[in-house]
Amino acid sequence: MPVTQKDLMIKPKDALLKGHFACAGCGSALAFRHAIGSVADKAVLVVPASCASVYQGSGKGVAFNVPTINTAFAASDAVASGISRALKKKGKDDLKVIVWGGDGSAADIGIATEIGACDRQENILHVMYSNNVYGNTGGQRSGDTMIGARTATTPKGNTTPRKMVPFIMMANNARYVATASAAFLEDFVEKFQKALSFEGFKFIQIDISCPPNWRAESAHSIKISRLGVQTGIWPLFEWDRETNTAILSRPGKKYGDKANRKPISDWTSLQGRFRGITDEELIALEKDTERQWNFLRKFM
Amino acid sequence: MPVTQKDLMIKPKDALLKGHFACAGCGSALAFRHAIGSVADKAVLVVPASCASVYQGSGKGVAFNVPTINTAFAASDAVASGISRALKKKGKDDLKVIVWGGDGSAADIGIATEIGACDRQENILHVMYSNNVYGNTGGQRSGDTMIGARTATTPKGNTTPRKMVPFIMMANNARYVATASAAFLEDFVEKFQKALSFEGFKFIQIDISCPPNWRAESAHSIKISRLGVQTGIWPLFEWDRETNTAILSRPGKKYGDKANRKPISDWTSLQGRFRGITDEELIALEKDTERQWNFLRKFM
Amino acid sequence: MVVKQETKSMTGNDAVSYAALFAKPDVIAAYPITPQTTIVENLSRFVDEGKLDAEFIIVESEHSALAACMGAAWSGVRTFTATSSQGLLYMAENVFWTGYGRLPIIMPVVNRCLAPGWNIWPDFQDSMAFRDAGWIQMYTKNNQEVFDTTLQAFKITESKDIALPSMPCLDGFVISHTTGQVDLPDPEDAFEFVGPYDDPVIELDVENPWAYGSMTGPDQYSKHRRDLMVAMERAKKKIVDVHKEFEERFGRSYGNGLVEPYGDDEADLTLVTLGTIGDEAHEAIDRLKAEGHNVNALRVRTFRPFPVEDIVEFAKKNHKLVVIDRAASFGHDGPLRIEVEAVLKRHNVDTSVSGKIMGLGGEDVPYSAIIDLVKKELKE
Amino acid sequence: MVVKQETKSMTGNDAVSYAALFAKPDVIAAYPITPQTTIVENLSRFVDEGKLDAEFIIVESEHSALAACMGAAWSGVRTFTATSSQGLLYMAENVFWTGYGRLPIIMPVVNRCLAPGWNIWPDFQDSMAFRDAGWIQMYTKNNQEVFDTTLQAFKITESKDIALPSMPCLDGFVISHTTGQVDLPDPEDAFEFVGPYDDPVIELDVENPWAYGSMTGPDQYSKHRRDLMVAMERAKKKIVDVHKEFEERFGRSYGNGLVEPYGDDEADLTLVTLGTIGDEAHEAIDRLKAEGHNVNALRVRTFRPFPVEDIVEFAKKNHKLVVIDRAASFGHDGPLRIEVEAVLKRHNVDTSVSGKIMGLGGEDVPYSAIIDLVKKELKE
Amino acid sequence: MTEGPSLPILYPMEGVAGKTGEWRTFYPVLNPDLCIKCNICWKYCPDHAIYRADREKDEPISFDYDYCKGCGICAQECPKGAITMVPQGE
Amino acid sequence: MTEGPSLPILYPMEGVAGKTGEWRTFYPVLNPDLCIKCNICWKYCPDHAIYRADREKDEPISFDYDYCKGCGICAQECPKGAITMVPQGE
Amino acid sequence: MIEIIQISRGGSGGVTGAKILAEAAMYEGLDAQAIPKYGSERRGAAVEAYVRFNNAPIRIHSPVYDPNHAMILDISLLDRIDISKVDQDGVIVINSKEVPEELKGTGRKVAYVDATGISQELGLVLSGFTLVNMTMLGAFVKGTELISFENLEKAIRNYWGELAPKNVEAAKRAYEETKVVRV
Amino acid sequence: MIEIIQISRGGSGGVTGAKILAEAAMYEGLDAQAIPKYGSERRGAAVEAYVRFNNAPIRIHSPVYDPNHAMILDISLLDRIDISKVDQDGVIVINSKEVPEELKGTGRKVAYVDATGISQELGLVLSGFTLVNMTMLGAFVKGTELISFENLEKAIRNYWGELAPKNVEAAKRAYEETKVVRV
Ligand SMILES: Cc1ncc(C[n+]2csc(CCOP(=O)(O)OP(=O)(O)O)c2C)c(N)n1
Ligand SMILES: Cc1ncc(C[n+]2csc(CCOP(=O)(O)OP(=O)(O)O)c2C)c(N)n1
Ligand code: SF4
Ligand code: SF4
Ligand code: SF4
Ligand code: SF4
Ligand code: SF4
Ligand code: SF4
Ligand SMILES: [Mg+2]
Ligand SMILES: [Mg+2]
Repeated sequence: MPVTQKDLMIKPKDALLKGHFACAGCGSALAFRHAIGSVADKAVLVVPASCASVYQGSGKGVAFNVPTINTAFAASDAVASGISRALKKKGKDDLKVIVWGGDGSAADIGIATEIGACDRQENILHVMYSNNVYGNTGGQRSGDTMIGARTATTPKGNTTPRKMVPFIMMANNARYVATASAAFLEDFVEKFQKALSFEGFKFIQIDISCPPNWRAESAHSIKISRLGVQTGIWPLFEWDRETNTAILSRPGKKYGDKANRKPISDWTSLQGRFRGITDEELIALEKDTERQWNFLRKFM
Repeated sequence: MPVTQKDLMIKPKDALLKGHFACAGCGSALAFRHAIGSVADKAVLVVPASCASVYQGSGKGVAFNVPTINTAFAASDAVASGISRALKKKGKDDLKVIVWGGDGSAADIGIATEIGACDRQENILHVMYSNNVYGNTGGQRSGDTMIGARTATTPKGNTTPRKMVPFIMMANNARYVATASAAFLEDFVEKFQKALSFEGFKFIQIDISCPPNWRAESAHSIKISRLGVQTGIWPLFEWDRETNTAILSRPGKKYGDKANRKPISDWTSLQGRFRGITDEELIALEKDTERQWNFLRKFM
Repeated sequence: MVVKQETKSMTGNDAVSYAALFAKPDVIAAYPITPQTTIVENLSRFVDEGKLDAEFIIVESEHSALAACMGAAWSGVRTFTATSSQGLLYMAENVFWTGYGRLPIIMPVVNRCLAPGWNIWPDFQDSMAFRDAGWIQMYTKNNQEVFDTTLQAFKITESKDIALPSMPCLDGFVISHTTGQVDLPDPEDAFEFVGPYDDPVIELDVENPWAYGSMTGPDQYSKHRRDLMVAMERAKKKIVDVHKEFEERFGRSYGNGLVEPYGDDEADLTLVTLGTIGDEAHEAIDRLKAEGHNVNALRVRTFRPFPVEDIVEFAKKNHKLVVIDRAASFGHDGPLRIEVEAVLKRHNVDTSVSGKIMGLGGEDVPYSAIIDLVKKELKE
Repeated sequence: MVVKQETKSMTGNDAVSYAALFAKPDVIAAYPITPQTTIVENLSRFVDEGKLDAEFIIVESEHSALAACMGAAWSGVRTFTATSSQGLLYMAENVFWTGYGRLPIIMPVVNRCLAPGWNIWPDFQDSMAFRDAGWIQMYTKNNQEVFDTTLQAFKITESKDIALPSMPCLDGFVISHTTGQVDLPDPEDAFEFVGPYDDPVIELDVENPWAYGSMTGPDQYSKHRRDLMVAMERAKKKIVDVHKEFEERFGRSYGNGLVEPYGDDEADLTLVTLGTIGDEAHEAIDRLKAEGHNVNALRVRTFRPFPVEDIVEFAKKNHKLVVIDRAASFGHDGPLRIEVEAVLKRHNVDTSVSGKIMGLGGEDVPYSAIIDLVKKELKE
Repeated sequence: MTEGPSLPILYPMEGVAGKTGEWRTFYPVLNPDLCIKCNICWKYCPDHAIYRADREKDEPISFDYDYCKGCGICAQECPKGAITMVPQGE
Repeated sequence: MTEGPSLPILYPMEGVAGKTGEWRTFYPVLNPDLCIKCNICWKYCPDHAIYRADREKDEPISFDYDYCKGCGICAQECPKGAITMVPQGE
Repeated sequence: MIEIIQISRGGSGGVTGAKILAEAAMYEGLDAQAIPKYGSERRGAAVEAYVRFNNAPIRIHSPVYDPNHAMILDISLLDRIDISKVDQDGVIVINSKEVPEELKGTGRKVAYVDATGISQELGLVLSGFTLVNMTMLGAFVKGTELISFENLEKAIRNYWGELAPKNVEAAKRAYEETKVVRV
Repeated sequence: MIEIIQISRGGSGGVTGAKILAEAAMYEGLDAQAIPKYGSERRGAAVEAYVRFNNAPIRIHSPVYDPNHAMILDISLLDRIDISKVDQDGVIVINSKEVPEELKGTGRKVAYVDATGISQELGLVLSGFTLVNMTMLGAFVKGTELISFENLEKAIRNYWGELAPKNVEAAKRAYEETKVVRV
């Protein structure tokens, strides 16, 4: 059942308390607020090293209003597995064990742990919020950084293609895989709820804007995310093991057709991290984006 | 150009010297002999903890007649990256850096390292020989263990689906991905040579029989591998990033059609590890096999 | 009154497995590595056969093995794992996390040396590398002791006033794969000794949420570490108490649980040891005494917390300590020797100390080698 | 004759980066972690801007960072990486592998405490956990020293008669992120000092294949370890020599390179320290002396190999050592204190030793706290 | 229940980062006449700093200036341009 | 060149596991009359223990019994049934 | 030894300012140190930094507890600093059009300038944040007279390279417009 | 203390045999130990194992260097054992139809039996390997008289459970057919 903006307002309690440590305009905090908020009476969070370990707060208290376990960078999905099994043993499997982490853990250092949990079909949901960069440590390239992005470790522009974790999870036989965008929160929360309705390992990657690391106006946070979808940079889809079929999601459907897309430069031009991007880089970025669509199309 | 049995005989030097430590009938040693033998004057080997670290020998000398670096279990692809870069820096990039390891490193503990190297498009070839089990430590379940297999850690039969590393590498944008079988050595060596002709990260998984851990007659080693292909358990294919298309390989082509396949029980019945497999397990195994084919078909 | 027990023949790893079985952990996660493997295999068999009602998580690495146990520990259930050597190193980050985070996890370490070259034989280089990590470490001398110690470990570790993970250590192969006799209590008696884990050190709760391990400033941080230091101090007494309770119930003891003296109170030379070398030293001492030499021994059973007072007391009564280390802190000396020297210095004990590093990478340390060492030291 | 140098204002991490730049490594692989991050960023900038002709590998974890360097080291080229805290733990297996495998890698560790809770501030718990790992460890007191030490490390580590990896240590933030002055030589002079890496410790060769790190029995294994122990002993002299050569060329020194004494030869109380606390202690001592107290200090610059003889010599001339540790071996005491006590005991030095663990998790250790400690100790 | 160890645990509270309204350089101002009470601004505020509009009661949105960080998303996303960002102190 | 450290290095040699022919319980015996010199057995021997047949010279295959582990693959795979596995000692 | 505490808002360049000030002191022939206080600083959140100058090597690594001078880059942060800890003879350098009410009657030496105004006029604005760091350095050297403007300028030029002119200009204008008063 | 060395080929069950022997000794009221010598053992390769019995707790953990008795499960391995190290009064228990040539004239006590034959007759064959381990235990207790057949049987039954009968039978037959001679 589609989630409407109205449904977003119905939630058990605020999961993210006011006055948290996220930067102004943080898309990750926004996504957290709605998704975790929608299951805040049943959620158990596992958070690897990331901005989420910072924006939850420190010292005095935390802004996360649900049980939260902070883990080592590569440990989350295994910790979540242990929690899920322990809850099962205790007959508390109505609780939802959710990993909330960045692209660094999901795409890089923690991917073996994640694939392992997926392989075992652990009953957890991994939400990878991606700012395409190691945000917490100041913006170094991650496996999810796209071609052309200037990061602290690729000052002249990243040259390697984007690691598409959702595809890896599809190949790895996850129960459910979806992508989402902070600009389309209803769609995200719908997928989030749907994922939680399945037994097994579920994975959602949400594209969120990160004003400081993208060197963007915080006010453009949502606009950039929306353009990410509209330019085709970020395909919105769901894939289900049972059907082995990828379905484009309503807000992103028309961008499956290249003709409907806005030029990628609409998206890059709002972000300082793409300042100075060359034409060749832009072409390479477009090519890599097309590569992703081509992979996806195989499942459509 | 297809490799014939005759081509197998043309090789610079013996890569695997006689009197090595592999068990009688080991498919991994056999595959090594031909593949590495075909580039033995240019190969640099990186070997993670596995049977290959044992069958090379110990104490007095080694049976591997090429430079070999034994690494920690999860370290191979990163070590290979370092070697490849150093060779590049020294202008020796004609050498072929090859990771030769088992399913344990490739599918489990080392998969993040491997995906990382693939993401960076390091110029290396990873050959994962799979006996579907942690052979060296006595036969515990690995991520590549199939449903129904009795292993030391799944004495009543493994229940989780097989982790298909080749699919993960396709999803991860490797330069070239292929599967092979010890029963079809010409096909394997052809793919091996082809892989080495590409720049970037290449991946081949070869199905090899492991008599002790499969509780099988050593004499049946090749027969079982062949049946693996003929029953459809092990699809033989190549996938290339440029085409994003999977092509079934000649020796396995007809088994793409289920009608041509032998019953899976022909294959299981030769292996003690499947002794006592129930009908339900067999059905689940068939279903998981079909799942793999379905994934693959998306790319055909 | 000592309960009924049956003598069984089994390997050290079997003994560990039985202790775990009897303690009824709720969640087990482990990853195979020689020579720990058979523990994992035994436990998966127990679970598969329905002998043990536990969740068994077949993880993809040791980092995840311990992480999964940590997840279970945070959920307030009893957890168990085991590892060795490279596996212990591969989980290093979580080993420290568990210790500093006070998670009550029991993890026997089957001691094996560290690569390269690959070598599956025993020394203590692996567990010694974690002597700062906030874990209780007990080194055992034989199959019986490793069973007893693992059982005791649950009780010590899970006490809320201790809340320190435990690492019972057993020499790879020498204990793990060697068949010997173990007096096995009835599972019920063993479980009664351990007790249920019903007052968890920590337990997540959706009704009363908290966040664990968020960013911490120096103040809070050092408060936690001071508490850890103090808990280690308290653990000494706890180990002694649990050991005594164990003795009352099962009739076996190892010195006071911290150190095990052997031979006369006073001697010309005292061997200070860890692990099976301690057992072998007893053999050496008996033979040396038969030859008229006046020697005794002190086996350090508990290495963390380090039994400073017991070592000092024993040393005071003696004249010369000879420490045998089965590990080296490269660029200095054997860790046991260094720490023994330190405590004697600290407490102004005159007794001299010398030492030798033996048995690295599985080099055999027969009693004859110990006898030779003693004779050489007696001459000096 | 001392070469021309220019004083520049930079952070400690910048200083490390310049030392690496000047040594011209061929392969660099690193993974970001606060507070090491800016080193990685500087180096990727140098490479991207063409200032440094190196392969820079942006790995996906620290385990792989060191692994990639190991691969490069096996290929016979100069390699460099850096890490900190959790990152160091995450690469633990390879840290031991590198040390025991004698791979000449330079890896500054920007000291930061260990989780949980998350805390990015300095203590030495991270590098101390690797004191058995076969690495040379040198702790530095300021930006200048970390530059100098990193440069020296290449020369020491890559000597074929040493072949031990080096871990220059710098207090996180306190050095790494603090701007201070560094006298920077010309790149050519610096490179001339280090020299090219043209007689590699090891280099793979398709013409003459060998296998590295295959299965090894106890005999061969312990032979390698004994050689490692001996190389550590030799490294002491090497460190002194390279330090002297450095002094001749660049005009700077830190004691003899192993320990740096401060103040009079003899005093009522000697502070023994590591890292920036050593610098702060000098400040404290001057103030205490101004108040009429007779105190001096010994900063242990090289912790591995442990400068036994130098400490013993200095201690002999003094009456009371007070060791300040910025790490704890939980269940015993501070590692520096333990080792100092041990060597005094070993060498029958009467000088008394006491100690205090301070500054965990970034707790500030101002000179005033050191003064308080000294005054308290002087009363006792 | 015995007393437990000193654990690195924190409890939920509002304002862990203080009154984050202080971080602002611009602050959002509503023109209630333009507001159609669609609550889109509410939806997109990462800081929970907007009180929902209520169409039934004809109440427009309002801001929680204690915590609004002034990111400007609400102004950017408001379909009616009902929110303006004003420099702090003006 | 200075002398280097003691490194865990081994060099290639034949027979690292000794004469592995000792491991056999059965040994392969060729019936040369049946052999068509296709070398399939040679190809599949994991132990390199078969000397290739040479069709030109009309030489059939032969075995290197020093290293043949007696796995029986050659006998199993020979298309002509030209190889028989015989219990060791018979 | 001169010890300075600086407080600013994340995003306004305070940490860079402290660094440049240390470099300027170096040109003055002093040993100098700049210590940023890291934490979970965010754009807009308060950030402290410390600077020390000395004519002998500095061996102190602690934060500054008892500063000689204070620099306040944002007037709203005035109450975040315990002015009573600042040396009675020190200068309080503040970004303000006038002497802040809170300081009046304290007997303090105050150097104030409308750094925000100057920076904005010069277009020193990044993502909504006015970069007052260089501007305030001008005010600082004027107020304290510890460092010559030339050396400050040298440090600014060295750091900013091509972007130097605007930044030097900002410092220069502040240097000229800063009013130093005992209040 | 009685110390035994056993040599066998990987795949023939030697390690299990040593374990069961130790258990049998336990039933005899002795403290007993069985030490397999692990390495890169492979099916068919030589594998050593050691067994100790004692009437006091065994505190020795080393391999057996100077055995009282030797057990050779495969006659081709006879030359792998240094017979001179075996106690002169000990028994050499060997799987052989007759006294091996090499032992003749050594003055040794030899217990020999065609264990391979017995095992094969009973179908104790696994993947081409004849399992002579239980059979040889029968020969051992007969030859050395250290352990009663009853206790051996108990240990075999305990280990093999449902599969016990054949294995007991093998040991029994060997017990009966073993010839003990001084050669
Ligand atoms: C083993 C280890 N290595 C490195 C770090 C340092 N570290 C902490 S968070 C982080 C980056 C996180 O990036 P991402 O997962 O994308 O989350 P984000 O910060 O962008 O939200 C890094 C490198 C660490 N904590 N542990
Ligand atoms: C960190 C670490 N964990 C565990 C081990 C033990 N170990 C060595 S090889 C191996 C299994 C290897 O399995 P696989 O990769 O499938 O190779 P195979 O032995 O089957 O050839 C294991 C678990 C190790 N060496 N290092
Ligand atoms: S750095 Fe980016 S992802 Fe992290 S809190 Fe700030 S805006 Fe959010
Ligand atoms: S265990 Fe299997 S894979 Fe390993 S050497 Fe033996 S046959 Fe080969
Ligand atoms: S988005 Fe605009 S119109 Fe809609 S509720 Fe907010 S202020 Fe009103
Ligand atoms: S400016 Fe940003 S933080 Fe403030 S109310 Fe608008 S969206 Fe929320
Ligand atoms: S496979 Fe058979 S026919 Fe072919 S060469 Fe070998 S023995 Fe001859
Ligand atoms: S039996 Fe096996 S090892 Fe021997 S020759 Fe035939 S294939 Fe080779
Ligand atoms: Mg990120
Ligand atoms: Mg395998």
